Amino acid sequence: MAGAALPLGRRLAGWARLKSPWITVYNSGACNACDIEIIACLMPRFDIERFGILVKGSPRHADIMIVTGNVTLKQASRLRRVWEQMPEPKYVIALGACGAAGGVFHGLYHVADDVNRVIPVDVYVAGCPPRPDEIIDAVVRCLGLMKEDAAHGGKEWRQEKPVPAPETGPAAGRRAA
Amino acid sequence: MAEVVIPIGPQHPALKEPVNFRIIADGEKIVRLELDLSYNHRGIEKAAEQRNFIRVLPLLERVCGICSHSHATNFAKGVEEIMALEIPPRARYIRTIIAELERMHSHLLWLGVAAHEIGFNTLFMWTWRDREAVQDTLEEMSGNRVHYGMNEIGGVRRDLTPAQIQAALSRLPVLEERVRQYRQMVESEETLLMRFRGVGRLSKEEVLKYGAVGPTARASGVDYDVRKDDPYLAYAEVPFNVVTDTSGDVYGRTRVRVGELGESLKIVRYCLEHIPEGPIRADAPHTAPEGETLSRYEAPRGELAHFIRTNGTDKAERIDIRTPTLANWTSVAVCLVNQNLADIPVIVAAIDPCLSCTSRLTVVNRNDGTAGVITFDELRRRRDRQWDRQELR
Amino acid sequence: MTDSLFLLVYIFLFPGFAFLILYAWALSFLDRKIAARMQQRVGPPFYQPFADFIKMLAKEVINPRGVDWRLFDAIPLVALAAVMTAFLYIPVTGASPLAFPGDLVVVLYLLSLPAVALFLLGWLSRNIFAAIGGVRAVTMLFIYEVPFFLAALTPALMAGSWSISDIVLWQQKNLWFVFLQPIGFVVALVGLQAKLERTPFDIPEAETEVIAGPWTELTGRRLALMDLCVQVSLVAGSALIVALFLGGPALPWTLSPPWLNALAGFLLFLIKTLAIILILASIRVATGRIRIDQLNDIGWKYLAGAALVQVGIALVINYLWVTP
Amino acid sequence: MTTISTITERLQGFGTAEQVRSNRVRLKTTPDRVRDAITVSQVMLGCDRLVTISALDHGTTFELLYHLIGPHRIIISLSVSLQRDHPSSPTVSDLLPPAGIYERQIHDLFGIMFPGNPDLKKIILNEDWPADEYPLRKDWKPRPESFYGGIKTERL
Repeated sequence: MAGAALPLGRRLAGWARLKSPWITVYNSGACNACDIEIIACLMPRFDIERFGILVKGSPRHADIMIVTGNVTLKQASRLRRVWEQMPEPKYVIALGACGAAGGVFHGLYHVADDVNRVIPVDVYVAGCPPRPDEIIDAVVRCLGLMKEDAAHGGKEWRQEKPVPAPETGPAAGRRAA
Repeated sequence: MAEVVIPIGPQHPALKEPVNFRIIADGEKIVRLELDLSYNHRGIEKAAEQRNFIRVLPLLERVCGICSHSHATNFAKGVEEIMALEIPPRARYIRTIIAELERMHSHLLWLGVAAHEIGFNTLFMWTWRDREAVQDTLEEMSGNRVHYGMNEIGGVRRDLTPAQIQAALSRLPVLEERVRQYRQMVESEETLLMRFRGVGRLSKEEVLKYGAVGPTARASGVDYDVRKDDPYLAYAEVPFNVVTDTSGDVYGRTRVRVGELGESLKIVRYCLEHIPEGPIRADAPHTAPEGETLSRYEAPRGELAHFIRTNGTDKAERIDIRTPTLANWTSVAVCLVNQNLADIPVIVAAIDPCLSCTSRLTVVNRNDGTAGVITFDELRRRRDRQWDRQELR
Repeated sequence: MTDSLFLLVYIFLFPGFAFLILYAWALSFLDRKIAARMQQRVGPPFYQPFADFIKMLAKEVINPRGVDWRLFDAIPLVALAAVMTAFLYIPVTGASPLAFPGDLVVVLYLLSLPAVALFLLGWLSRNIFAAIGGVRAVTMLFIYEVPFFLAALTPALMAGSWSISDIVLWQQKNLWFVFLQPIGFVVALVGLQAKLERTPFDIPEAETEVIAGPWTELTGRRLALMDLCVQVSLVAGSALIVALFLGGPALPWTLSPPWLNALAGFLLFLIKTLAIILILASIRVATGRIRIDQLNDIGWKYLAGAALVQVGIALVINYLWVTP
Repeated sequence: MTTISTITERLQGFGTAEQVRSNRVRLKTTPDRVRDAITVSQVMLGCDRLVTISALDHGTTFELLYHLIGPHRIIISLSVSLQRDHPSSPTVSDLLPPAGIYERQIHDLFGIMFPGNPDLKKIILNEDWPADEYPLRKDWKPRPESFYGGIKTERL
């Protein structure tokens, strides 16, 4: 295990990261179902706080962003920007069939289908919508990724090619300026 | 005094779904409000014209995750009406049971979210705990927690076994007890009353003028309820009351919803006990004759209207969806004016906005507070980046 | 020599900074756990506040555009330092060695610094939500500070001293102030809840209204320090109330070896602060958030009124019973 | 007492009215008479509430349907046919405030003008959605060289 060679500070930080993943939810045009299932995770039955997971309103405080649903064209640039506001190290979970490929909305004129077109996705979750236990499982898998990344010293080892920023239109360009 | 423009959304903790308000506030008072709901526009209506009825049903179910059964049932009901197809009584009862369970889960969800909006997380947790019991029942009956997939043209896809009916009936007493508790809690909890009473008041005349629907309208004493007005499914045979309130504020809307929880429980119990035997689906043709219908349905949030025009093929010529939230936005813009900044989440939540429903199509609406007349100003270039924006003027 | 060594140990190890931070984490864990149990949830594991703190320290620090990053770095530190200093004057095992006549005023002043720090952070963030949250924080400060000060004033009036350690000594000789001044105790508890910005007074950081208020733009170590500051305030505030109203760590009789006396006092301190936390957590769980104008009403009409009545009663008791 | 037959009778003056369902009357009228028909429905027939405005594309014409309902729970559907080139119909948002919302969305998706509506700006679609493209028209296809919503995807 490469972790043993790391200095104590890094190991401590790695441990803390696994024990306190804070998530923020971004609805990029979903039908709500994924969102209510995420909220259902907070409930007494599932209670994700026992894993140290908190849902935070500000992306500045979050470690993991859960993107629910297909990305509508209007949300694409906003999603990218909110993602850029998150501090490193950050991870993205795309929820549901829509997050993976657009689901039933695949091919509609106002939908960009895959979340990965806009921001790099670390974990996909299947289901329409995924059950709360599957969402928790996805966060745990994401924690596994974090652990491996910490051992490799970064996320680059599992990325074949970096995800390019989406080509933005004239209006989006104006806004950014 | 300087007015501050506060952009809320598209991503904001008070909103579980994307929407953008620009609140123009003077101190903590709201002067004006501008709305943009287009973030969820996916183009479902266009897609619904290009897919056949069988494929449209799951698509419409995913218009909204909370009232999925409403959209699918309403569409199936409309197409069946055009086809002049009578669905078997058992199918009607099963649809009614699912519909009322959906109303219960939606109202419990709303109660929790409204409590969360005022920071009352304990009530939030408790209602959602009880919502799980409803979800379990739905899951047992349909196999899914959220998108039930129960409907097809001509009936339902799954039958209820006696064991399922027994299991559902055994869960009802606990829920009835809890609903009684919630009613007590809503009427006596001090901070809840402080935040809900007198907030976002709409008079009966305003409700009629601005066309609010559902619990928002019923809280002001307007007893529009499609289940009674134009009975569909099994509602003509089931005894139930339309719950109304006279206060017209958020507190009234809360009481109406809690009251409807009790009525829904009664309906579910009646339907489970009186469900007729027989087949669960009728043979439906693949194509519908030329025709049109305005299919209406009382969704948890209010009256849902589908205008369906068919042209003799297996696809619809046009499906126009008018969701309850869209009808309610006009009244929200009215009752937000002159309210406190801190009350925005409560008032907006009080209509139970379902934005993914609404913004298949998008609306910006703005209100001139003093005159009380809706005027549409120029839509300025939106500033969407909420995080580092502050505008004084 | 031994004296300065003792002081160093007192300030940095026990019951100073090291103990304070550990106890702050423990209390904030308990707070969350109690709330979770009341909401029928399991709640976080015991190391949660510590893990959160370490994780936030290790996160990237983002400087929002146009923000003075030096100030942004300094303010959380100042707020944390103020609260930690305040704790040093509060008796934990026995009278504080740093005590001086009038340290109550210093403690009260230092404890109100975090609210000012939050206001500055919100104002500097160049973010509309942070600015609104900051303004709300400072508005609230004006509302709850008066009743809180008045409530803290009454024990001092009766004990005839502005030193917290003296107040504790007075209670050791006579009677706990919670029995003499129940109204003041309640006002102080409510004031503390508002000071710590917990429900129903979490108006500046109301998630559904202003995202995270002044906290919105904080990242990495700034967030960690500010979070720690609030947790330490929780300890310092409840310790202050314990000292003022519940007799602090003082025992009614003196045990023979001094260390045993100190240990017993320390245990008493732990038990009493835990009781305060239990009350505060229950208030947090059982209420919703009120609006700032409603807080204004409550604060000035009822809290300040009750505190004034308490001061009056204290003066009468003083005249009839204490002075002669 | 307003019954379905009195409504049908009363509306005959504005075009051909017929009862299409037990609780629905359908009136075929023209754009210049639609405001009068709505006023009559509101004032004399008690239909003070707008359910929705539906728009349809028939290829050569557009059709607008105003669905009104009142305390008697009878729906009046006023159907208006519009020419495809320069489709326009006078606004009813001053008579029925909720109509403002529906008119705006129909304007965005079908390109139908509502003269008199004080603000018919682009609202449903993104700010950079190309002008003169109305996605719900039957003949609309996305053009690959256009930007839709600030993003260009290879599919479009």
